[in-house]
Amino acid sequence: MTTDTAEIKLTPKDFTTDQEVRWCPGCGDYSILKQVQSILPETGVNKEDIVFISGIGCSSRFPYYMDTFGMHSIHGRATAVASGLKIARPELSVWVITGDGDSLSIGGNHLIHTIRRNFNMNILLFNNEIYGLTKGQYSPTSPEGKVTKSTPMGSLDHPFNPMALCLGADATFIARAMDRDVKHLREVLVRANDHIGTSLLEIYQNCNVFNDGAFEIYTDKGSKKEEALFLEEGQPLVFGNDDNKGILLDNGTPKVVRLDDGMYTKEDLWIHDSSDKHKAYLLTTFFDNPSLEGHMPRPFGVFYAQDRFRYEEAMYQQLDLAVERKGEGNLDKLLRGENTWTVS
Amino acid sequence: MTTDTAEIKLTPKDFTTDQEVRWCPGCGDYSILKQVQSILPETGVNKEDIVFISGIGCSSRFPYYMDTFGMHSIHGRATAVASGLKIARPELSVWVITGDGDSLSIGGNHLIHTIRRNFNMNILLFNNEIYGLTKGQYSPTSPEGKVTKSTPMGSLDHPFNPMALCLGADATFIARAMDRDVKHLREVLVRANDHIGTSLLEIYQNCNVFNDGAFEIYTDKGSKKEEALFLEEGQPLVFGNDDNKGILLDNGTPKVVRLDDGMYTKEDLWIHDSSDKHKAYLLTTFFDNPSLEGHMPRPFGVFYAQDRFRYEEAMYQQLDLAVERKGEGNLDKLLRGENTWTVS
Amino acid sequence: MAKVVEEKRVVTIVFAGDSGDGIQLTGTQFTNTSALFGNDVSTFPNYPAEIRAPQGTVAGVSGFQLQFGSVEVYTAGDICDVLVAMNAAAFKVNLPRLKKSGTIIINTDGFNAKDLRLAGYESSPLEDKSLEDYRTISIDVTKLTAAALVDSGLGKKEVERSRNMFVLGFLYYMYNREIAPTEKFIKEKFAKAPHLIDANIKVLKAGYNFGDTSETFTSRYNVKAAKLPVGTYRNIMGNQATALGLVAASQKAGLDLFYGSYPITPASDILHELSKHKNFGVKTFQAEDEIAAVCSTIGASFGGELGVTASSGPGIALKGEAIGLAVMLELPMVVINVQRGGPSTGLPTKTEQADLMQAMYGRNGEAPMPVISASSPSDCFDAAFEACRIAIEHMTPVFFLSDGYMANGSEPWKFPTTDELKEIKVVHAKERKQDDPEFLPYKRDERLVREWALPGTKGLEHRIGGIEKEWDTGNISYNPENHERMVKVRAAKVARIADSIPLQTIDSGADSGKVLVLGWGSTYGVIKTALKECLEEGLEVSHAHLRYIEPFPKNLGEIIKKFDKVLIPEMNNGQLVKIIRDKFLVDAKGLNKIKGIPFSTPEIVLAIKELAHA
Amino acid sequence: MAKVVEEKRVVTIVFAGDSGDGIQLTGTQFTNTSALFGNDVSTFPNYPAEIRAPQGTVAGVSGFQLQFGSVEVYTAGDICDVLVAMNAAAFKVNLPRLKKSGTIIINTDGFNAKDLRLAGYESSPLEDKSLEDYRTISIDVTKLTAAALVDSGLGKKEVERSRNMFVLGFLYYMYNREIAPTEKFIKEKFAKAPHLIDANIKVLKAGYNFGDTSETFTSRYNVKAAKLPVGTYRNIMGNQATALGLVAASQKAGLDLFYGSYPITPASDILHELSKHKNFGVKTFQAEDEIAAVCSTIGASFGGELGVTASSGPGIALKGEAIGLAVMLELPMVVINVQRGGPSTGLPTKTEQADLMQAMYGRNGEAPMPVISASSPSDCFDAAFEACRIAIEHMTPVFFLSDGYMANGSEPWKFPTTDELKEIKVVHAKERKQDDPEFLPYKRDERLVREWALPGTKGLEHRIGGIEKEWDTGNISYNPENHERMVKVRAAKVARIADSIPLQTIDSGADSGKVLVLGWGSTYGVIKTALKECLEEGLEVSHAHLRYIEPFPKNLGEIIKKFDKVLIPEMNNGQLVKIIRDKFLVDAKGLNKIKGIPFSTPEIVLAIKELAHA
Ligand SMILES: Cc1ncc(C[n+]2csc(CCOP(=O)(O)OP(=O)(O)O)c2C)c(N)n1
Ligand SMILES: Cc1ncc(C[n+]2csc(CCOP(=O)(O)OP(=O)(O)O)c2C)c(N)n1
Ligand code: SF4
Ligand code: SF4
Ligand SMILES: [Mg+2]
Ligand SMILES: [Mg+2]
Repeated sequence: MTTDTAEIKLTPKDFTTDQEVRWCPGCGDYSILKQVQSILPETGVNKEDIVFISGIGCSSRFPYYMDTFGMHSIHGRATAVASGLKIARPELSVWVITGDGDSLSIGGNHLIHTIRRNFNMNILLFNNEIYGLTKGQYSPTSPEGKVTKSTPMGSLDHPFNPMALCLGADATFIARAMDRDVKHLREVLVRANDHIGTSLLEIYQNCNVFNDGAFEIYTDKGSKKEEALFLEEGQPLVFGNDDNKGILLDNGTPKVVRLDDGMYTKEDLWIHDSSDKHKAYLLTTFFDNPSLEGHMPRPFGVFYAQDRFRYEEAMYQQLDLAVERKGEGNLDKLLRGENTWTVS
Repeated sequence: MTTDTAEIKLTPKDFTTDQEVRWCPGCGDYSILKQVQSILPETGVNKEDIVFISGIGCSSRFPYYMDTFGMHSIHGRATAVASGLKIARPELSVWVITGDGDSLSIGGNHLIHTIRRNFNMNILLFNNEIYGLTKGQYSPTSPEGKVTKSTPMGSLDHPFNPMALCLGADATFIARAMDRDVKHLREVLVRANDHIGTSLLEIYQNCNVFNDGAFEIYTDKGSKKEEALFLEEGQPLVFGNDDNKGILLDNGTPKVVRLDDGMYTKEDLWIHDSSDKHKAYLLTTFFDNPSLEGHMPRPFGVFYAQDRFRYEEAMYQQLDLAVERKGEGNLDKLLRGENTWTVS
Repeated sequence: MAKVVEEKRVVTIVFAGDSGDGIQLTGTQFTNTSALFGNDVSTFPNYPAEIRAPQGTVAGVSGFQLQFGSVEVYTAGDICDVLVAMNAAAFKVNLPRLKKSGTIIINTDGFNAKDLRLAGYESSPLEDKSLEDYRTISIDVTKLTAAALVDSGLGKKEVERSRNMFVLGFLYYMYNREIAPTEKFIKEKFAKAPHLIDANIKVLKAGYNFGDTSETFTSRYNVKAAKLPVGTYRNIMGNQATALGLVAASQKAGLDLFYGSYPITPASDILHELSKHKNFGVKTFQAEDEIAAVCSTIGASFGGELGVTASSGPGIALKGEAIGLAVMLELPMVVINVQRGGPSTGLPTKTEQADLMQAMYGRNGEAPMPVISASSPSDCFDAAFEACRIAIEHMTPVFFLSDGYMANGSEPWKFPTTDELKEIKVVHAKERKQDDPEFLPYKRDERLVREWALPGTKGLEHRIGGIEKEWDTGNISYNPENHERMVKVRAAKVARIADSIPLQTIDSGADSGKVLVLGWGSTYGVIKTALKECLEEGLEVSHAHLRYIEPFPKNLGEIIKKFDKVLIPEMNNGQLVKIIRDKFLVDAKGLNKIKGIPFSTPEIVLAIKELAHA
Repeated sequence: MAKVVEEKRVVTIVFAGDSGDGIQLTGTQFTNTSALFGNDVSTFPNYPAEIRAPQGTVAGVSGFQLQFGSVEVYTAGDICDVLVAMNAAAFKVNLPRLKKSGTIIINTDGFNAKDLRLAGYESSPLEDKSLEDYRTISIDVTKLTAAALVDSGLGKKEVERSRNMFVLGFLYYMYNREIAPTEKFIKEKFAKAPHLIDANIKVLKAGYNFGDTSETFTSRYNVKAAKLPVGTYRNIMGNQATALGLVAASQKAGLDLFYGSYPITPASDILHELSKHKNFGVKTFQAEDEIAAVCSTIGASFGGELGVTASSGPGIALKGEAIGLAVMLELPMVVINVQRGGPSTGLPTKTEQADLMQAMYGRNGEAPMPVISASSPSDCFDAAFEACRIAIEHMTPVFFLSDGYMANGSEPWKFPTTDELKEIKVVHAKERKQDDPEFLPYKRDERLVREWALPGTKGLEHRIGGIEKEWDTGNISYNPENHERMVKVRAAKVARIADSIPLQTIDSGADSGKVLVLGWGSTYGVIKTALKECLEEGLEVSHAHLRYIEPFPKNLGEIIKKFDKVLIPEMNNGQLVKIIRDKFLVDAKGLNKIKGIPFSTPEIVLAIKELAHA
């Protein structure tokens, strides 16, 4: 790791490679790429100390477009590769780029294990509710009944709720953002990066070729205010056109109330507190099918953030302790062992 | 499937094979085997319609001791094998036997996917918080700091909370039991079997060779009443010596109260309702290290049970619908296709 | 304008454009129409790995090559007669394929400054002297399409999307083809968007009429119907043929088909095709990964269905452990590998034959299983069917090898009727009554095959698993002698399949001679074509093509011995050649091409001559 | 009672009892003591797959065979001189290993009615005439142990657990051994339970004294120290030697060792051993499965550590896809396969050599990598070290093959000093300044090796991945010529390793002759022993043993050509033999044993003779 810190200030351009970006025109991946390139200079980390690891999928091409160290590994295994890298080189800034298929289908196991071990890395899960690269099969986040190439009569799978799954795996940081709200995306990216531990950021990403409009309801001006709930630390849960709705906890149960009929004011509402796991759980349950009457709005922002020991830090503590106890390893002593005899 | 129902009543003995049981003397697996053999006759299912599928591990030897159909598959994959079997033969009674390593380490992904798809099968997860068969390495349920063969200085992994993980994967039935309370185990086994959908039953199982006493606090007469909380449908959450403690919900937050100092009575307590997912979530959070001051008791029984469509049923509905729409498949028509020409 | 009509025996056209230009569809339509007309056809789609690779660039070029003729054709052609180039990049990539004096049909709108820059041209190649060697037909397709749709009310994007129909119409005119089949296709495709039906047909006709009226060229071509063997034909792609082969096998065996798979290029289309045939009782299960795909398939096989799982190289690697389990369980299962360029992720959309050794040996321990290979798109049907037959009748997992070339390529197929298909005999262990002798799950018949004992059958309760099994009983056994006996019997069981498969035949050439060209897989067509040329020149060369790689047909050794030399062309770095050398101790030579694209005829011819004269 | 002391050159003892009887410990102690005394030793532990298989049954028998001598011994012995049988089942299983007139030491308490029934005896074999051929020493070990501990206050269970010490003491007397090393061991083992120290030592001494005082036998035996090459020795087990080899390589290379693994028999002990050496900077990561194990290792290698992953066959199958990635990435990594009986779960606690083809070909596409094999417990050190050296110096994943026999077996090891170990040269790409030429991650040196470019190094930012890479730049490339070039260069890089490895030598016998016995892996000792016998008889036979299987030493072909016949003994159904036949077109013959147990000397001798006289 370069220690020389008197760096020239980097710009997003410094993170751009000479490789042509090969996503379909209009793909949501572009916007995410841009935001990541734009926040990195602000992190103050040197280019050479940043590594992007991805699996396979449209989204997983990402590292090729980042002028940092990078590995486009194999399908589903980015988190496992990143885990080893983080153990080897805890000082590096490690980012995992993965898709809903990559991380939740084939890579589901590595994801939940990485999360429980809480390596200090950022996982950006590009959720487009479809397999993009293989041309449009349903994914574990596709809704029930989804008609895709592999499910002409509709998908039979009850989908994962990624926030709930990760919380169930004892995540220390879970958050959601979307490709089309770039300001919010930037903010959440910065928070994910600031979190020490595994940050799991799900980003709703439009695949305009195979699943166009999957998240339109949250990104479209006409419906966004009613359907998307933006979580702000210490602020009440407010949403709706003209911020006319809020959510309060009625004896522990979330309830949507109106703020414009004089019954309730913002003071009555649930105040967002990302350190409260129980509230985070409740937020993960806001996952109804938006076509259902009386459904909850979908939350965006940081659901939960908790400080817990990182696997790699604990490992280095053990390594130090071992040296403290036994002294630096002496190879000759090790080879010789305890019981020898001599033939002369 | 045999349709002949005028069966002679089966007994536990009918489910015993001629294979010698090869667990260590004193292993908790014996007790579980016995209870399973004892409840099966009551299910009324014919022997030949029952299939036990396991992975690899001490626990996974189970099928060899059951005189039903069985497969001792490969490590971590029992749920995947069972999924295919269930699709092929939905009428069979399918049981998956798995260990904490088998299902939560190598098999974690198949477990959570099986759970979300909600195949109608029973998964018995023998949790001994250790790898038994490979002679004593830590598992994903071993507590932090656990000294094992592979972690002489203590494990660095933050363990899974299996109930929380499975709930996060949208399980429709989660429950916990233990090898040493056979009456309770029987009851929960029966409920797991009665549930239509994937029943996930975690069974605390003592590995007296590599992890003796891991659950002693819950099974030992001296501590059981204080440490184990038995969930009974429609009943208040009561525990403690002389049932002198209870748990109530204080504005949504669980709180332990005394019942013997006149402050609270049973009427004030949280009434167990396994159809309430939110309460089930709270129960999964009762997972503190029992050596901590003020920790919650560990719940046993059925945390949660919900009715949701089963993958295999939905598939057969589609198959029927396809026939309804297109008629029974006609191979000649299929081979001929739409556009043909003739050379003569 | 009236045009002269020239007769042609065979024509090779390559359609090329941007990935978004609908090239694959255009090519497929031309192919189907030609096939329906009675030509023999053979195709080679060649597209980038990206969904929409960067527009206008060389990397984004999508190509579809097609050979059609009034004689039998076995490859998509080596050198093209006609190049259709929708833009500068497509032109650049494909010009090398065009024969001198060939025809280039150019969409001039794809050669503006930006297109040229993206394609890496300094100046326009259209103004280049190098074009003098070719006949160039320049058309501003974009403008003409827009003109045809001026009243359609369609947006610019939609208009641009139908440009391919203009080109197609133009070529239909040029090659004297009917547009009716494509009209029908358009009507079905856009059934839910009638305005697009009208628009596309309008453009198709505009293209056709443009050919008729424009002065750009003077002759039309006629390629007569081919004298294929008498019968009724359809056009078929390899993956589709594979899917139909599986359905056919399940129907002939009277079993439901269970297809457990995880999407991967180029195997996914089998999943897509099968998922349409639920009315045949076909159950497709898109699993969470390849391991779950194969394991669920094993579960379904245990349950009594025809279990099939498919993937491509990397996914097959993941299945290795479970395939080993299937070997132990001795349950029927077909594992399909639609091979693509490797190693690792490799070249996902390109073809290769480099997973043969993986099929043979990619498992721990001694885990022999039959390996079957198809040799052309339509042959995928027969090979897939045969793989199923062997799996079921011999109670074993079977590898079926296809590859990207034949999977995506197409050709006319003289499809069989149900009655013409081989029977597949399913033997289920019978219910046991109280006093019947004990059921022995690993008791074998004279072919060393055990019985398939289905859950739900009274008295057959038994346990199987991956630990070594005791002879007959199937119980766990650590006995040393038993292990050796079981290892040997599993090998012998596979070896004995040789008793029930046809002897190897010579495809062309004499029974003995100087050079035997021994091939497998999708090199069939090109080897056959090369042989024709060599035989016409009087070379003493023959061609044998393997369907059965494990076990080999019993007479393969004899055949090989009758030739001085053996040449083994493979799209890999030499794999079958290793097996042949080991088995028969002959100094077989490999001819290896590892470029993600098929051999050309001259490459094979040259190698044959070199070896013949060495 | 004074006993006659007889001299013996070599003795083979098999300790056998129930899995709970502490047999492995007893055997290990006797081995270590004998080794410390100066004997050459070789061991073969053989235990059931179950943790505690059913007590008293044949399936539950645990055995530990040991050959020790005043001459060099290369195997654990074929036929035993002494059988120690703690119960009837152990007696039953092991009697066939005992030579006629051999000695049986019997714990009579293990032959009661229940024991006999569990072992499947109708009547006690002790009263059988068949025992007349042997010398039987019957001892009621249980009773005598209990008597020794009568005042210890220990419970019945604890008393029974120390019975093995009685037997050990007895044998120490019989073979004239010191009990001091075991006393020391007991003190360390029970450091936290002092009452057990006393008890165990008491019983050990009781056993020794019982030998001295009892009338049960009349002669003691003396096995002098062996004339091993001059030097300092320790006793070592294969897995332990492997672990030390890895640590040594990491130290010599100046890199931290990263060991990513998932437990599996018989590889887990490497993980256990390595996890003790954290003070060497060794990072052991018990991953969630084998795929995460290998992928985390790739991540660590990318980060600049010496990445090693290990498993046994089924786990290796799961790693195949990721190993292919490592081939593409051209990063150093060592993949260890401690082979066990296959296929599938197979015989987890038994030995086999059936994963060679998997190591060679168990990946999709053309994915060549070096394959290195060890040949004995102590040789695991050198082979593991060499595997690391090749991985690092040639920037490639390397397969290192061990097996259950050598992994659990032990022998004296003349361990090296740090200085005696080869250097391992690590070449890291250098930091790039502004005006330095662009960094090309896939630029190669004359050995075709690329540079290792570590994250954190300024100016080296680059991307690698599993899709085919462009020559030099490492960018994604779908170019056909480039692909072929890259496939060939990856193969050539591995082939060129032959330039840096030693030539093949003949281990025993002349440089040419009638029969070459070509071996690999743990068959080394038994082949060497067989050769000795054959050479003494004047047979024209030689033995060469392969460390390098891919690539072969450059002179292997020449060596082979100098012999009329080649015999390849393998504990599989014929794998190396395939490669040799393919490469050299010689009619090499396989000698195959697939029983989960090693060859015996007579088996090899017989095959040599048959081939020599064929
Ligand atoms: C082992 C393996 N299996 C399957 C594939 C094929 N494959 C590539 S990407 C992908 C899924 C892509 O979906 P997702 O992860 O959601 O990414 P997206 O393309 O939508 O960004 C699949 C199935 C592969 N490359 N490797
Ligand atoms: C692919 C593979 N990896 C590893 C193993 C070795 N192995 C067998 S069982 C087991 C873990 C056993 O632990 P658990 O599932 O908790 O079962 P238990 O023995 O404790 O009942 C392992 C790692 C294997 N058989 N196959
Ligand atoms: S297929 Fe979808 S996800 Fe992939 S690049 Fe195109 S728009 Fe983006
Ligand atoms: S090792 Fe543990 S889990 Fe395995 S059989 Fe023995 S006691 Fe039971
Ligand atoms: Mg996706
Ligand atoms: Mg366990």
